[in-house]
Amino acid sequence: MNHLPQAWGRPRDDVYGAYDSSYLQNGGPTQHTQRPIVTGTSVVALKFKDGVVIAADNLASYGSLARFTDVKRLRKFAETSVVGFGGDVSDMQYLDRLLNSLDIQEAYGSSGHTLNAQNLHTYLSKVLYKRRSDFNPLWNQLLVAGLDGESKPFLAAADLLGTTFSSPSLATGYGAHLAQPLLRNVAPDEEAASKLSLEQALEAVKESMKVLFYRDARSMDKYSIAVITKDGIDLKENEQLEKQSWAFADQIRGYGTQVN
Amino acid sequence: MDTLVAQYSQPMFEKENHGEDDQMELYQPAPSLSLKFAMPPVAQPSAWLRAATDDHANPNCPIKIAHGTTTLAFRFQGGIIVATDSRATAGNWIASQTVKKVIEINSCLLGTMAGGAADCQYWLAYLGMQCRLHELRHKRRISVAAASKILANLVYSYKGMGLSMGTMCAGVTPSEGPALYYIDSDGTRLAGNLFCVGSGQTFAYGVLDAEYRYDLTEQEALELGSRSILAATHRDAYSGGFINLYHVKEDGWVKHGFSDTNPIFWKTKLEKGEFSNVTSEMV
Amino acid sequence: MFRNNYDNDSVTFSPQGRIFQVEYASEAVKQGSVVVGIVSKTHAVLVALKRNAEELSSYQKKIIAIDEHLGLSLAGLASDARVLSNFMKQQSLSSRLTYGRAIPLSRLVNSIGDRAQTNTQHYGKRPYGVGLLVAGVDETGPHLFEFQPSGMTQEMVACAIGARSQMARTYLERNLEKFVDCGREELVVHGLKALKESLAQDKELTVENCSVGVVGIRGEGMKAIEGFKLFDGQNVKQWVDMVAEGTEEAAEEESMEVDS
Amino acid sequence: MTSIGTGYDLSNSVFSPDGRNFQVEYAVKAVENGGTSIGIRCKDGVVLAVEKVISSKLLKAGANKRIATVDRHIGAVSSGLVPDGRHFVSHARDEAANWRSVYKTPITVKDLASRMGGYLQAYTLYSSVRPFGITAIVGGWDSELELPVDGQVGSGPISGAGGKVEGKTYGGPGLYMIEPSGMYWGYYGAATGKGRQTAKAELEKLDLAAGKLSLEDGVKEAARIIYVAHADNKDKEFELEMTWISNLDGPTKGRHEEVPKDILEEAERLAKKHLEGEEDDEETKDDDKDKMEE
Amino acid sequence: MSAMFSQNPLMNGPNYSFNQAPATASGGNTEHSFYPYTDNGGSTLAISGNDFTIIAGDTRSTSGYSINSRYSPKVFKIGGTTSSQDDANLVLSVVGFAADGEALKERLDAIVKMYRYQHGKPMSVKACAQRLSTILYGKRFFPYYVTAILGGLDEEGKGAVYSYDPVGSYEREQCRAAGAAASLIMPFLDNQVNFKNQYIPGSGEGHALQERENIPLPKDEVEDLVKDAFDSAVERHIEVGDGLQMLIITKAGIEEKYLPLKKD
Repeated sequence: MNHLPQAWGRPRDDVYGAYDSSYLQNGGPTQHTQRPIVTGTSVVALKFKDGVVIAADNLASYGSLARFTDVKRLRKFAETSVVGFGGDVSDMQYLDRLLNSLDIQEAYGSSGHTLNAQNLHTYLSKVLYKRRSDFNPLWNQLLVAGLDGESKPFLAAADLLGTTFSSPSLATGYGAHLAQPLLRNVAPDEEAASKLSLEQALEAVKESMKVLFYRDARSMDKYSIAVITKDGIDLKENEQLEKQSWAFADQIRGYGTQVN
Repeated sequence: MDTLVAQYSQPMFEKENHGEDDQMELYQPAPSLSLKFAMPPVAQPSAWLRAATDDHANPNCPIKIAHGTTTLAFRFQGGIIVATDSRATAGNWIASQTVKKVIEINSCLLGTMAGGAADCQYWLAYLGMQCRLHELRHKRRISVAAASKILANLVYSYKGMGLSMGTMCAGVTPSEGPALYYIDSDGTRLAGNLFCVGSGQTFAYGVLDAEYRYDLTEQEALELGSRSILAATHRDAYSGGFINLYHVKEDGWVKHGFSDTNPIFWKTKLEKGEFSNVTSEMV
Repeated sequence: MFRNNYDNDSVTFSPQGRIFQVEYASEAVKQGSVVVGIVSKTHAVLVALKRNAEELSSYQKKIIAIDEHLGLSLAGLASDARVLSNFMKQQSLSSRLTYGRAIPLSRLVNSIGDRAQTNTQHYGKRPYGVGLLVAGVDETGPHLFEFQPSGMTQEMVACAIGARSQMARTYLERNLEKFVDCGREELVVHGLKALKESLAQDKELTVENCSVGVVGIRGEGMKAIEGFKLFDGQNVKQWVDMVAEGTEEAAEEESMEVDS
Repeated sequence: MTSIGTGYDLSNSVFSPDGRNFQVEYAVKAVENGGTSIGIRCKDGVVLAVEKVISSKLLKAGANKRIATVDRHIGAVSSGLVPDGRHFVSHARDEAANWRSVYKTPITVKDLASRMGGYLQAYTLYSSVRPFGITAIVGGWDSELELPVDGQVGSGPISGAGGKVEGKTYGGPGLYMIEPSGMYWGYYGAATGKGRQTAKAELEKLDLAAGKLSLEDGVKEAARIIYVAHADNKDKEFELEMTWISNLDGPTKGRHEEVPKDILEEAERLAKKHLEGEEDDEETKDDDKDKMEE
Repeated sequence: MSAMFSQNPLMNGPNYSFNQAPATASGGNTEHSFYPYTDNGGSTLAISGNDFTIIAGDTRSTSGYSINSRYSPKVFKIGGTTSSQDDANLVLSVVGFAADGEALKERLDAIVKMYRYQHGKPMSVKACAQRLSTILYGKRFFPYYVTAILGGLDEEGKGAVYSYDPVGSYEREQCRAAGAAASLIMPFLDNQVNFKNQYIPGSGEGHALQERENIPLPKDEVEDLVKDAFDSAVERHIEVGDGLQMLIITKAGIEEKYLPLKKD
């Protein structure tokens, strides 16, 4: 301990070694296991009056390389919930197996499944938080979509640190910047979301996927989209973005050779 | 045999469950102050901890632990005077102006708090527990020497891990008379007549050394303790708030107020003519 | 008592394939004072007879609340029950922590059943000397389970265990059809009547020696449950008075009114 | 049982001079007192059935299931000490889950039987434990298609074999019975418990080895056999519990599920009818006999 | 000269005879690792009165400059027997890293529930305050990145507020603001709740001016103060806004109020 007044009570360099701020940095070289390698980009989701719409494209990138083009990042859980994964693909696969194992265990009981989307989200956030506390994070941002204990639409997010939050519309990665404003436009609050029809919600989500494809360099025009309602899950894994218009591209200045 | 089998056939989801420790914690009827601490799972926990919490080396560090202080204690013919300020700082932010830095371990033993506020509170509470156990086991009060040694040994075992604590144990026992010990988180334990501890220690020493005599009267001693803290709060930015004043006597300690420094400062200046570097004009 | 060679421990089968230690443990249940449980479409109740060691001592605790949605009553070694109830409390807390969900009753009961079974298959352990009735509600409605020292757990419509419980069981069997449509008050009265059947000659039901635990559902879903509540002392007076001798007929009518 | 009382039967893991492990034999006695369980391996699925003797009127009807799901595609039932059966199932589930976490694919019925056989055998090795007081029947359907590995995200190569051999078939029904000694065999039709002798006799009549019995008929046969086996024990009431696993095209899509209520009731109706018919037959037969004797 | 007073400790003087300026690590093998914290912004506030305690927090959750959610509560009831916590008697607010906050809340809640199960009575605020301190200190070397405030009514029925640093030092106070806008709200509270730097007009000249007597405020005034404090904080801090959640603890139980805040 330092006894000099201006640093009283603080650690001494000769005892503790020099102050090493690299522990605080996010950038810089990191350990091999502690950084995502093959990644998926945004997941977007929006609640509507009977359920939730969730979508993610089918791309897994290796840095700037569009490495795998048929990666399904929306995973079903027990025909009642869908988890959308952004971030590291291997960690996503691990979580998928974990959920598989949980699903089997749940089915043992005679009363059958009782884990709803809300329970699932709680469980996943606990897993993520435990892993971050072990400094062995599962490098994902995920959205859990489904219905809660009262059969109302449920949508919540969890990330590699275990942070959780819920909102009428959610988007991870670039989606948080590009898609979220569009979604908040149609559903600024829970009340507005509870009035949305399925068609409106689908349109808003598809529009968001399109905008993301325009501007997110790590995205793709082939995507998966799921609608979760009381009646079950309607998951389509091979959708194509429609009615794209690149007219705006003309107007873009300041990139590549077009300097002004 | 089952434990052996379990090692190989545990289902996957069970590996991601909460730690057993967390669950055990719920079982304890009266969870005592334990010596089990969660450690960051890195090779150099102390360096990691420092990166996250050392607000001196990095004012922008994320976690700011409450710090800072001036505390003092001295022996005189009538017992021991213990005085502290009451400010806690987290970085440059004054986290509190009302911290009670004198910790009443029991009716006859006081501890002071400088450095990490939580470290002091926790370990002095732990010491209090040990002292009580000592009393129950041996049917007499623990000596100040023994108490301070428990504390010193304890923090010494955590040396290098990032504790920050500078404390004084003051007490009067029949066997020792007035006894005063200084203990810090390096494991140092010293007996002495007077100590000042904390970021404002030099300023307090200045006043205390100049005026200290063993044969001070009780009134003089209290006044000196208070005046020394006042000097420190005046010159040390990390000290301030209130002056917390205690007098430890053979039959226990007596509290002599928790008084705002501001009126005391002006009283000292205006009535005694000290602090003449400060103007009292209110323009 | 007659001794044989096969009753020294719980890891030895008799030539008939019996395990005497486990059967002896079941005898310990019969040493405990009687407890009764009944379940209807909407409620599950536990009713227990408390004993005091001597005139001036306090009455033992026969019913323990475990969580919002369940409680148990015990007959036999109270300290063994304590171990099991702590374990159940921990399991139910852990389910709420991990999934944000009230633990399904059958799963909880099975977990103590499995624990008890282990004690009957390994040397150096002894079977639990206690029987439990576990009453609660979960997503599939109200339930009542019986737990036996052998690790056997069974779901019941009504049950009585403990000293002289055969009389209570006879009462329950006789009135079995009535229980399904009973309201909460009626169910408690039936429980007390069954309890009364098992009383020793010179004993009476009093507010001192009765405990009642009630749990039920108010409507659909887990949000609308009537949490497990324990009634003791003056709080059981209304019911004890109803089944008091001589007023039985009146009570019958009264209780009918309550429910209608 | 001449050696009873000579002391070699007091501890598990001890051989008697004539090479028997009495504790295991006594465990078999416990099995023989339990309700009858059977399993039938049909050409397109497996049926499991158990006779649940009702010990008390206070039991909730239809609750207290005795046939458990081990993994999505495997079920298990046992006769003997019920809590031991639960121990068996809980370990089987652990084994199945462990298999998945190692191989990322469902365990086959055969492998599960092998692992559980090993587990039960271990309980005959030590004096600190006792053998399982159950005989368990494990039945399931190993997927006939090559399943995606757990956690697989893509759909594999769009064209070409991609490492898959054209025309190769996989999987099929599996039925195994595991005894307290740890010994296990594969069966076409398995029976254990109190009524095993009768049930075995009935099973043998079905010519299961020919592989012609359909799952739907299997359900009816299973119900009938349980009813017939119970006939020796008529004074006690019982409840029939049945589950089945079909192939991927069948009614359960390769999963272990309870037999739907309507099918179960129909099978029970037929079983009862058969039983009444049989009684009539017997009576007439008796009459015949009498006549012949005359 | 300005270096003498700069906030940069590297240049912070005066220097002593041997070099004390903290050196920054350079070269050699340094371990880089995953950074387990983030700051989710927001602010909380607690004020105790004679027979009530109010704990409030905004409901915005942020990461960096983006808003995660506009309704993410920071104030929680603790230790009730039901899942809705209807019969709780304690309130905890946490601000900082939300996942740590959530973990802390659940841990405390489980412990308080277990206490009730084992002792058959609810935990007192005082006991809970001490227990919370030891929970936080248990993570002394890997701290919870949260500032917690615990509120309830003490044995005499008076409002009690306990405030904590991330590793568990705590203190009972009249009022406390924590989180992103603590530095905006706390001075306001010092003045409006503790009447700091308020003097009685005409009570004397210069230094003889009498301080305004410190009297506990009534509930409705405190509610207004809380609202004003947050309205002001929202104006000047980007991480605060969207909604104000207020839990008011009185003898009758805990009342929850939700008021909108500006959403820009």
